[in-house]
Amino acid sequence: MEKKLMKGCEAIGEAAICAGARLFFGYPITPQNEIPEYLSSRMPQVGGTFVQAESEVAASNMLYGASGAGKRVITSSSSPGISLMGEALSYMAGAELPAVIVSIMRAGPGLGGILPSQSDYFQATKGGGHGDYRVMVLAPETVQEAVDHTIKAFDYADKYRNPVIILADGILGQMMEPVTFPEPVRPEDLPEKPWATTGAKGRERNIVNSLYLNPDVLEERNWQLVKKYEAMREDVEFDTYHLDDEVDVMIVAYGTVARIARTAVDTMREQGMRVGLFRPVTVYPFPSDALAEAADKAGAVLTSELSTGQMLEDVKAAIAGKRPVEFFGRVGGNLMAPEEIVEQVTALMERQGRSVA
Amino acid sequence: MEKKLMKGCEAIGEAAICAGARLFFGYPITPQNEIPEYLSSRMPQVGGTFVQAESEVAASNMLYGASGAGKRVITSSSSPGISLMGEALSYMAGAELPAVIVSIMRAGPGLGGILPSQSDYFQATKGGGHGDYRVMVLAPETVQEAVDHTIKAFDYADKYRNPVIILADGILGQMMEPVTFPEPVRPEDLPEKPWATTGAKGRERNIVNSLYLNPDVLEERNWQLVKKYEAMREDVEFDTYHLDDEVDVMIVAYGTVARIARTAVDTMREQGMRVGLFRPVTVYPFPSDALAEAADKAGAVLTSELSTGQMLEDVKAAIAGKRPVEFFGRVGGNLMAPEEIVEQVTALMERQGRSVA
Amino acid sequence: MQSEIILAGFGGQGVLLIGKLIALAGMDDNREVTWMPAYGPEMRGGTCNCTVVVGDKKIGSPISKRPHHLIALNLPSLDKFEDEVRPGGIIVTNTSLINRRPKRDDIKLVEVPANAIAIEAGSPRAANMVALGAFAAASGLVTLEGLIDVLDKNLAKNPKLAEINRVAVSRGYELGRAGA
Amino acid sequence: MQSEIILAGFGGQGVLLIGKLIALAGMDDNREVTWMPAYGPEMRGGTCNCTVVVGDKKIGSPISKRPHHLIALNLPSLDKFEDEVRPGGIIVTNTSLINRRPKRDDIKLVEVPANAIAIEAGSPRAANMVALGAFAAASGLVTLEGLIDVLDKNLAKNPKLAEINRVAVSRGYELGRAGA
Repeated sequence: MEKKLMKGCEAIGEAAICAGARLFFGYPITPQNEIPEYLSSRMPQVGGTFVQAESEVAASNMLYGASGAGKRVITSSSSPGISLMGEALSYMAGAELPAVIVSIMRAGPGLGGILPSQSDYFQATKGGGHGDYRVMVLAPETVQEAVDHTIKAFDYADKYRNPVIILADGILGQMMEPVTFPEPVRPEDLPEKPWATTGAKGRERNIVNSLYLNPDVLEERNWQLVKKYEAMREDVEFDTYHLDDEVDVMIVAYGTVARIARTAVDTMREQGMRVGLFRPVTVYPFPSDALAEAADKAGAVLTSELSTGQMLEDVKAAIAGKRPVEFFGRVGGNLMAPEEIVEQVTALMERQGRSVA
Repeated sequence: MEKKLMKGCEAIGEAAICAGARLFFGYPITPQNEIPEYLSSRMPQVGGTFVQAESEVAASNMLYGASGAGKRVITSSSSPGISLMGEALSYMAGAELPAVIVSIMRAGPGLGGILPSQSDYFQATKGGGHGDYRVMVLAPETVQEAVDHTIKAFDYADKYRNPVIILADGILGQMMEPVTFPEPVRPEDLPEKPWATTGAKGRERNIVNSLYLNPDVLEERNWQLVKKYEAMREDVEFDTYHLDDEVDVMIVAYGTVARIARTAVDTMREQGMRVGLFRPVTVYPFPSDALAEAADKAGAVLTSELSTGQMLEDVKAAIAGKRPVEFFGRVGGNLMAPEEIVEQVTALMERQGRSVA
Repeated sequence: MQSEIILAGFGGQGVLLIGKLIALAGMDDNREVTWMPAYGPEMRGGTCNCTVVVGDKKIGSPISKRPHHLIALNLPSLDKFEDEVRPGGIIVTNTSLINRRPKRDDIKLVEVPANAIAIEAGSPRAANMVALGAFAAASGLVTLEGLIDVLDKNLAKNPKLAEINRVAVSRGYELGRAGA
Repeated sequence: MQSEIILAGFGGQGVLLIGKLIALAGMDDNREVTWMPAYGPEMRGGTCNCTVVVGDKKIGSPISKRPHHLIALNLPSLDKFEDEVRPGGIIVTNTSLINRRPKRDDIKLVEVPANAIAIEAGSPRAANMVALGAFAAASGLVTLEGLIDVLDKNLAKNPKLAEINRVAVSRGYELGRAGA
């Protein structure tokens, strides 16, 4: 397979094609415009359709409609735009429709800024929309992973009949790295979706809906959805770095921050410090069990994010008071340097009364 | 003060008038239509304005505009409608604009049903919109409290320059109970808002915005907002019932479920069971410290909600593994009967090896 | 002591109103009260009901799966709620529209030909008031004076209707007392 | 061993392109590479920069506050990044547009009149290629052949431009080797 040097955004676009998606609906917003830009020229080349909708609300409802018709569909946006998709996301989850949503986070709240951020973690993992729904959330840290996750996202979306979010930031979107793509799937070779509204010729009509006025029926559906969300645990993913043996501090970070933390770990390991990294790859389902297990071998935990402390809540929940969990965040579009993480870990070790080698 | 028998929705509407709000923007959705219905006739009587917007997106942005002009403003909606307000909520938090949003939860996800629910707890407390913002969330359980909370919500919104959500369900909205109202505030007697865009005659112009392209400036603002959210803890509210002495099981519930749980506690107390109730009144800020303290005197904790387990995460976080925390939820629009809570508590006590008197 | 009452009939029979009158009379009596209408899918098909709770301490659930009492203005209401009434409770049935007796023998039955009496009182629409009066007498939960007082306040602008309702609720009260 | 290089100039000078060529040559050499453009407010005011990282193991941060090397095509770029370069690193300056020497004396300085040489090579727009060649020679991070190879691949459709760039990068390479 040929290696290409590609921008994250464009690689995500190509990966969607590769996964057999032929429909993109979206509305422009920095810093993810390279995705619609790429697909606006690429979709027609493969017989697909690119629609710039009149708003993110419209784009997300087009997603609902096209998904209901059984097609692999994708949209992408950034923070304010994703907020406008909250209602449709809940509707898709309620109607059990597969769809892929690429959320390239920028600094908030409000208009905020256009620089990288991870402050839409709550929105993605706890549900920006209403109701008891969850979406699977994949958080790639490299362009290759962005490609792999996008392809997987379509598979997971179909497997679970549920929206899947790719959660990344402007760094991953703008960065170029070498990538390879698997053999593309032809849309016509994808498994059939017997539930889709494809024109009810010769069969019972299918209904795609999320309205259940009978509370007993809706309650039953709600608990079925919970079972589905729990089943997603079988696809939980995480990554560890220097966590085979006991460590004094375990850093927990995802996406871009995990990369920075890895550099910091290298620096500290060179200095003889016992430090490792736990990286959630799926942030919903969150790798709570694996994290709790890893924490058993750590003196303390440092959660580092580009937010004021969102994943932190899931980390604390997983560790359930068994280890001290501290936090280091940079926000507003600023990134932490590896050196800052080294400083934080050193300070934490000193507070814990551990000697810094 | 004269006692009136009023529906929750209408009482909330009257309370808004009482607090000096003269602007309502909204879009109809069951089961909260009695709020706009009431205010559509009541607002003109007090020289106010009622606008039925073309959508919830529009209504929430009208809220932003009118709040920026320094007025006390209110909207109300139910689950799908609140989802459509996520972007504007984040913008208001980012621009530090006060506003009151009444969220009368219905069963979800998607269209779901119109019956009572508490499944938008995450959306309200973790932020349905993007970015590191928080809104204060008050969860009344009686019509009188709905009145008091609505009035307080305007005060908190102004105090913190932040949106405040009244989080309730169709039971509270539809139920009638006796209420009294305090002396109404005249809008012209409210403290001035020196930051508002009221026409810059004879002063520097004010700017209401959430855009900060310089990451250092935005980061500084983000941390200032965090301080503000932390300061909200001084207004944290909760309620306890039969928790003065040690209990075998402490129930945690809010809103309508807290009422049902109180009936269950009465039943169990009559049977000699050592059971009490902890009711968060503000669900953001969440009364974590008080709850943790109360848990110290409890054998186990049962969280009960009309959701598949949302407040549960905050309860677990507060208790941090020190006590077993179990869950009992009903969803889809169904309520639990007090007898079901009794059953759940009894089973929990047996699992904990405590004798049921 | 807390009393939970379900009031049920078809839409237009005025069960929500008589529920509200009980709540108002209870409120005037300085008791705790809640009034909760069924809404949502239950409202469909023309049936209509509400739950009123009257008590001496803060009321928990405003709805009840085990009400103490039932006022059933039509047959589907009796069919739906009969089994839920607690033993010893009162069931008021409107015999003008209900052609069977409750199967329960552990309740106190108050049968009133509410529509017939309402017509005598001056309006067929006052059947709900007859049932209300009968329930008040049989339960002692609210007084006739209390009910007439809230009726007068609520219908101050329509003295003619107030008079019809006064007569209807009083006739119902007599029947309820006699049946007790 | 990992090298972090900041390439900076004003918009239109082609720093993003020469960054990409280093990354491509590194990739062809089976090394780990990242290319990261500055975006957002940094892009304003006509300055433009990117960070390229080339290494032998998985690359952490794709941006660097302590780059090993700097290629500065104009004065504001030198002003902005000079202090960040690690001791012992290379700073390539375009003396056609930069009228001062770096203040640092703990770095390896490679001065090239990039614009002048580019004009000689056939196009004033090839100044970036001259700087690229000089950097390659001074750092040894990528080979001249590797660069020419990726240039040819990238400009296969425009052989004339490819030729100009080949000349420019080669002239830069000679200068960089001489300066080393």
